[in-house]
Amino acid sequence: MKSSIVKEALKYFVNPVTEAFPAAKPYFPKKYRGPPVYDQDKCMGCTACAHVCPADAITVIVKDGKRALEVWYGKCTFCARCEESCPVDAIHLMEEFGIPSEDKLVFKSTVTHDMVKCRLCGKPFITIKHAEWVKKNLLEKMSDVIGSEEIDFFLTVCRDCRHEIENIPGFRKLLIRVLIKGEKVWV
Amino acid sequence: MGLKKCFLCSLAKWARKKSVWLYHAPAGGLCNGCDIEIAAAITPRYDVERFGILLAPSPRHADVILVAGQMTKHSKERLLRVYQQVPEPKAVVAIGSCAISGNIFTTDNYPVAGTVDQVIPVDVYVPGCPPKPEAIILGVVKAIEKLEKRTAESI
Amino acid sequence: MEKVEGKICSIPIGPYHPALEEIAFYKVYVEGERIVDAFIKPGFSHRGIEKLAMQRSYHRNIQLFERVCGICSDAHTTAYCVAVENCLKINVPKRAQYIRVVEHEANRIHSHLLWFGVAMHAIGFDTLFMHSWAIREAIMDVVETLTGNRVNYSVNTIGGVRRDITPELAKYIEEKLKIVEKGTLYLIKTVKEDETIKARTSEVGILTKEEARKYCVVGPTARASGIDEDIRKDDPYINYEDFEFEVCIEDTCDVYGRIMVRLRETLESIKIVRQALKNMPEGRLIADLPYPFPSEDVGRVEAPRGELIYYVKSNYTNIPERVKVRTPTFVNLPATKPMLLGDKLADAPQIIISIDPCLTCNDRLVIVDLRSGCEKTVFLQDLIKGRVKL
Amino acid sequence: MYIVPLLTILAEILIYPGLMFSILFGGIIVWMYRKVRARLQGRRGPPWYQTYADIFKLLIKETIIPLRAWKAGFIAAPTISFAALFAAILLLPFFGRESALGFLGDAIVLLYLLTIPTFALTFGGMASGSPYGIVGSGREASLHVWYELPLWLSAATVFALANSISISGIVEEQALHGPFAIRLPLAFIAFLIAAQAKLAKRPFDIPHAETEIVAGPYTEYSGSLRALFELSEVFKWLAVSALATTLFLGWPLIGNTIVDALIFMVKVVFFALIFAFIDIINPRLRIEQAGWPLWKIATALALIDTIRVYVGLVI
Repeated sequence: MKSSIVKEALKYFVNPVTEAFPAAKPYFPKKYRGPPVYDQDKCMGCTACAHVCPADAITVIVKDGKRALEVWYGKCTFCARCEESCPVDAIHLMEEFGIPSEDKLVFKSTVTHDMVKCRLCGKPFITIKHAEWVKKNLLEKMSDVIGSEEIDFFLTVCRDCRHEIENIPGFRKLLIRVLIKGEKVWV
Repeated sequence: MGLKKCFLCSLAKWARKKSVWLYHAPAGGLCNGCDIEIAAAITPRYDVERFGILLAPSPRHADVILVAGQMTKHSKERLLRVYQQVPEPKAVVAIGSCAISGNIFTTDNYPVAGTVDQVIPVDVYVPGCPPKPEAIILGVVKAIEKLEKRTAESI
Repeated sequence: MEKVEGKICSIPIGPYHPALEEIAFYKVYVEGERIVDAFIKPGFSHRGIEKLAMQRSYHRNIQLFERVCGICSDAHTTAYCVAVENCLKINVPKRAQYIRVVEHEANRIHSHLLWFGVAMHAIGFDTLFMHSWAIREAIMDVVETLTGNRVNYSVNTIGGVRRDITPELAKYIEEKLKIVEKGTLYLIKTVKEDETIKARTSEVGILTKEEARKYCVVGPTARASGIDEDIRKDDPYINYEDFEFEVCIEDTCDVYGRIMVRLRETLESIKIVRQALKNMPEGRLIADLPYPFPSEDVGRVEAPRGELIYYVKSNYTNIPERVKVRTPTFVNLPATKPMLLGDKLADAPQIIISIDPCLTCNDRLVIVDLRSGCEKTVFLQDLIKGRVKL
Repeated sequence: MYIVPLLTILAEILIYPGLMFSILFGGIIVWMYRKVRARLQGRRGPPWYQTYADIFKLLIKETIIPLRAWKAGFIAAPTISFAALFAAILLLPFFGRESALGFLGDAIVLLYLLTIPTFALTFGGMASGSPYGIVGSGREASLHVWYELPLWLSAATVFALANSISISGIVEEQALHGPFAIRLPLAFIAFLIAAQAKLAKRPFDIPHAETEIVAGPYTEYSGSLRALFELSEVFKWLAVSALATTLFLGWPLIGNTIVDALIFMVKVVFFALIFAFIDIINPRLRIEQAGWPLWKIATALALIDTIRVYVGLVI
């Protein structure tokens, strides 16, 4: 009547399946989705991660001419979409669980970047590293259309000011050229 | 007298450390993810009973309340009542991102009544969506440390 | 306990009750120990997901719908992705579909074993509860290795999947499946030969075939009442037409039947995973995505609890105009009332559990019920207040 | 002159079979139950000091008395339960042959004392004013009706065969003519079933069925009152196992008090493990299903042996 459960229970009696947790390290698979951390060296502050984050766990703060990206595990869904979307692999999910704490604000990984100030209005709008990366990529992919000086101009003028410049015919032509050529590259 | 008091104090500290009963109170809007991980913590692979941790059925027996999930307007008062039913000394562990910050459900949506720590005082936060059972165990251990501190203060 | 009328008393079950994983409120009216009426009030975990979904882009919604329910998280994302793919006419690569099948069935195995443990806990059989959860850890390892998290898989994306199954991983899954299969066979054998489980569960919570049709129950609850319905067979999605499996039907119409249906389904799921791993085609993982255009469609999925329907309406933006969810618990929950009537109070928890109520699934929809004039709930007033503020 | 017997009695009450020993030994028994349960479920289980830690922690915790509860009854119930079981332990033959406060007819008193905790628990559940407590109390009372008859019948069979109603008489009779577990096998089985119900372990843990009525009568108890109930639980394990030993397995009696006491303890542990094992491999029965094994099977078995004894068929 109860033979199979008794047999199984006795089998478990001899070998319990409990892991020796505090002593032994818990099982983590190779691509475990733990808390995301930034790599200060690789990150260029493009905020792609903040755009895709489903829970808005990544916040972008611009203060004193510096841009700070901050991921708060307290709001994170551990979906690895930031890791996927990062163009330079600067954010990755640790193979580790979040350590419990008495303060909820300690679950953080922050990265700060110096920013370029707009040449016209003086407002910081892009990080230096991001600007360099964009320049490098543009030169690689469409150096025939656009010169390095022109790129420099674009990357030192903020979006609001650029809108105003677009009304100047010469620049507008250049912009159209870049956009037509760039369509395949950017999308 | 002093020695006896000290002995009893250390005994009390020891007992609080070695015997912790949990009460699992879901805070309204939850996805069950954290709840099944809490349940998994009592099952063979993790087995919290070896640390003296039990899942108590009634809040009256509990030392530590595990709160998981997003606080909704509907369940706010019920959770507060559960909290008041737990005898002192008690500690609250907020489990998962939802309990800490509202996670993906945000804190300004219409059925949501903020985070857990706006309603009851939370002692330990366990991040994760959901946290691994190991993290939950570590969180409870942290709560026990806090209880111990409180015991030391009260004596 | 309060007296209602004559000998009839009402006993509350919940909202915080050890038998219920999530919070819900059942008021059971009893005459002695016999239940004469029942009142079910869900809605504690309403989080306004559908409203949130209308403010987020298609891709960000995936993670949102995953958190509708943590137990059938894969079913929800699959249904949402299938709905969006149907809506926007995306052809998903076959390899992606097969990987989805593996995850979908792993999810079902984990959900059914979990449910079996909880059902055994409801009748006080803690040993089997522990054993079934010990077996479940094997499939949890598979899930964790496959997706990187134990509960929220986050692998489905619109047009495909985000993770690949390598040959080593396939071998690992095969190994773990052997453990799960052995364990499930043991559970079936134990349930069959144990007289006390039978005494406790058979002829309890009866839902006859006619009643089941009347209440439109879905999933294992319907199959335990002898209704042959399974979306995987009836309306194959994610390439289910390629797989051979049996639809498990029991005609006992009681809790025992529901246990057996779920356990047998676990074996069928193992079979499907093996087929998928064996016949895994080569190819891409994600299809090219078009720009959104106005359209609408539904995605139907056989979640572990039954038929799950997502309705998606799109427009020219990258935010869906409307997403509507019909979860299995929404149709199964009203059916607990005829099950409860005439049974003993001691059986109430296991009857409620026998439909595998996933109230977190359910509670997005309950707003309609609450709006129809339940004064007891603060909810409605808060809603109005919120609107006034806006 | 009188100080020596007084001190002896005091020592008996406070140290050996009394407070200190029974808490220590009972704690070990409860720990063994939990450990065996954990191991058979595939877990590792609690450390050996778990029961003491639990009880001590509950003792120093805040005690809440609910507004709805009847205060006097709420406090009296655990105290009565604890006191009755403590008295019962003093009557059990922890010296091998003799108990601490043995007298003629103490077996009857012992069985009565073991009945009191049930009433106390019922009373406490009713006094707590929670719906779960009231339902639990009702179940406790009806379960009491189910198991009391087979328990008393099998005990009466033992009394009749031993031709004695004193504990030491029963033990001596067994030491001379072999244990009653062999001479009265059916009554023995009946007693085991009834004792399982008395301990309120599976399949009869209906009064405090966790998933149905939270913790039954215990639901509203917290702090030191709950600790008293927990202590009663410990004593109950000890008393019921020791009762089974006394009534049915009093056989090897060497004569040396220390050796006899040790043998007695081993037997108590043996019975506790039997109860634990039955608890582990069974689900909970419904309250009306519990009547079937208790009234039909156990009572019938005990009755057969009673008749055998009265007819004189027992060797």
